[in-house]
Amino acid sequence: MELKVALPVYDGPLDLLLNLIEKNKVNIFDIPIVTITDQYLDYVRQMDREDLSVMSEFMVMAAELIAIKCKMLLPAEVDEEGEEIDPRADLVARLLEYKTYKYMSYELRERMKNAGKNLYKPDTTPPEVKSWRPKADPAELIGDLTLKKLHAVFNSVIRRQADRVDPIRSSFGTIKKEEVRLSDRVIFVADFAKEHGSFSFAELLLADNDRIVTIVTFLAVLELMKYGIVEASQEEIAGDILIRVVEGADIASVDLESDFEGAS
Amino acid sequence: MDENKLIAAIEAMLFTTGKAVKAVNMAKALDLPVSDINRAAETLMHRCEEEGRGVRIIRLEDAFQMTTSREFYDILIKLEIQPKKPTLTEALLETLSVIAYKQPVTKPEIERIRGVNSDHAVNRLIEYDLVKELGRAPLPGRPILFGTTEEFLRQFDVSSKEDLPEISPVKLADFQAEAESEAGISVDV
Amino acid sequence: MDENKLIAAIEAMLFTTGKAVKAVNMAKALDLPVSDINRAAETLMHRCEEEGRGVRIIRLEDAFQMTTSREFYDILIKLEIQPKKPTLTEALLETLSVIAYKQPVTKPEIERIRGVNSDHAVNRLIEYDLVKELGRAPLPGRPILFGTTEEFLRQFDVSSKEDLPEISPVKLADFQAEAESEAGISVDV
Repeated sequence: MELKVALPVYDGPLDLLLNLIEKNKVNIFDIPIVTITDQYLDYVRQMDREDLSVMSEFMVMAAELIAIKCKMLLPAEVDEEGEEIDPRADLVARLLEYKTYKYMSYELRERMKNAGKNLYKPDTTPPEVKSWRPKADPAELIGDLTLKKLHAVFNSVIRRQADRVDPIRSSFGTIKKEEVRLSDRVIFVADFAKEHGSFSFAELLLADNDRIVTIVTFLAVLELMKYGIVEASQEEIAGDILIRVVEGADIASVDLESDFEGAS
Repeated sequence: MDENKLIAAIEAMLFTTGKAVKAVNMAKALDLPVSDINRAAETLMHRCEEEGRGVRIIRLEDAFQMTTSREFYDILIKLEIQPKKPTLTEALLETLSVIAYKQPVTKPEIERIRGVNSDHAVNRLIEYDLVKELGRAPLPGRPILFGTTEEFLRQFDVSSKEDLPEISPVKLADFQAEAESEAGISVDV
Repeated sequence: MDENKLIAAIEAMLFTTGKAVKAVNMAKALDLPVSDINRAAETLMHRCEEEGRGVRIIRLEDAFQMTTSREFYDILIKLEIQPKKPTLTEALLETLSVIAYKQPVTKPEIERIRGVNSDHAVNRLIEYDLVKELGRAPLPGRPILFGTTEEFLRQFDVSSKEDLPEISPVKLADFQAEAESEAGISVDV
């Protein structure tokens, strides 16, 4: 039976390297690359090979170490100012950066120990305070809603109703397939976005609204989000969706016509 | 443990639980006689009152509780309402548009048009003083008729009032006829 | 409103909600400038410390919260108050430290610094409410930017992101010695 030795566990290749450097008590700015590389490879050889993703991270670093070792054997390269380039420089910089954060994490842990002694209190706001509702200010509520907009909303509601219970159409044997193309809606939304910059989903639908158009328009907004042209946010569940053109996004950069050809 | 520290410990216990805590339980936690707890809690109670702090200590049988000083209720309400500012959601806007253009209109009619239950939306619009009850429809069950308020009209341009259907006796009669014929339709469906 | 009453009002709000309350929200509730709130809250903060009360006021960015005084922790847990404390592994702490000091930071950047895949660590930190998404970086692929939460400030005794413990060379040396002794122990085990 093979004797299993419990290997110390490291958080990654950088963690292992730092430990080797500390164990060998060598200067991080002058790493004896041959010794450290050998020890590193030793460790990796003993590692459990089952977790390939972890293993591969250690292997990448092994390759880097071997590359540095080779470069050390060659005549030194020089930079524009004629200074010799130390092949270890990048690795040293990475190790130092990693070390800094690692050590700060110890400091954070200390703080956590202390802060953990703070105890808080559950919210005990009385129910009558919680349920109190403010008197709404109609002026604020109406905001920039105009009668025209209200009428548009009404028309869309009526149209939706007609779609739902259309006594004439429902007596037909077949229902005509509505042609709402995603590409058309993407272009429509993109144009709307170009013109308005920031708008709500409801505004987008005011002009023209039935169920299929709503769904496809929503898909169009998702497409434009995917392209990073617009971003959307929703303050509350079932609230209106606010859509903004992403700063610096170039609508013209997306080949809308060809990308959405046939996608409907 | 000196008196001041004992009082502070009680304060910490009453704060973090937020509930009534039995003196005997505090005594156990502090390993002190109950009489010490009672005395210190009373001192804390008086201190909160004398110094006019935002919190008070109340005694409930053999327990103590930290509570908010009553005088700050109004402020708490103002703090609480900030996140839930009333707004016209899409559902409210839709309902408002149906009421505005179909008034006088009954709730079943609103729901028939919107296709969804509109109790909540109608109640909210009434609360917001945008919609009011106009009376009852001469229909079975005498359902309530809803219409828009003066406040609603004030908020829009007054001159645009003509754009909205007027609530006139003629209109009400029309509505009745309409409702009856609709009732006929709904039987067909 | 005189100063004492203002302080009491703030005390009442912080006590009742038990949560971190933004100075700007308290200002709105009291109809006072934010600077007044900040000043009064600071006064309350000092008063709690000087008088050695059982409660303390902490600052979390632009909010204040009431908490117990740490010295009573041992007594309070005897009252069967279970503080919820996630245990953070080295990997999580390391990731958290990168995010805290580098925020806003993308996952590829975290992974570059740590040299390992950090999906799991970041997800776990989000689950613990210590890290949150801040938005997206204007980079190819629009990667998500991560930063710390209010809960992070609370759990690590930091009053703002700018107030994190400084990275000082002296400390680094101390930690190095510590790390070496820790490494020694782990080898023995």
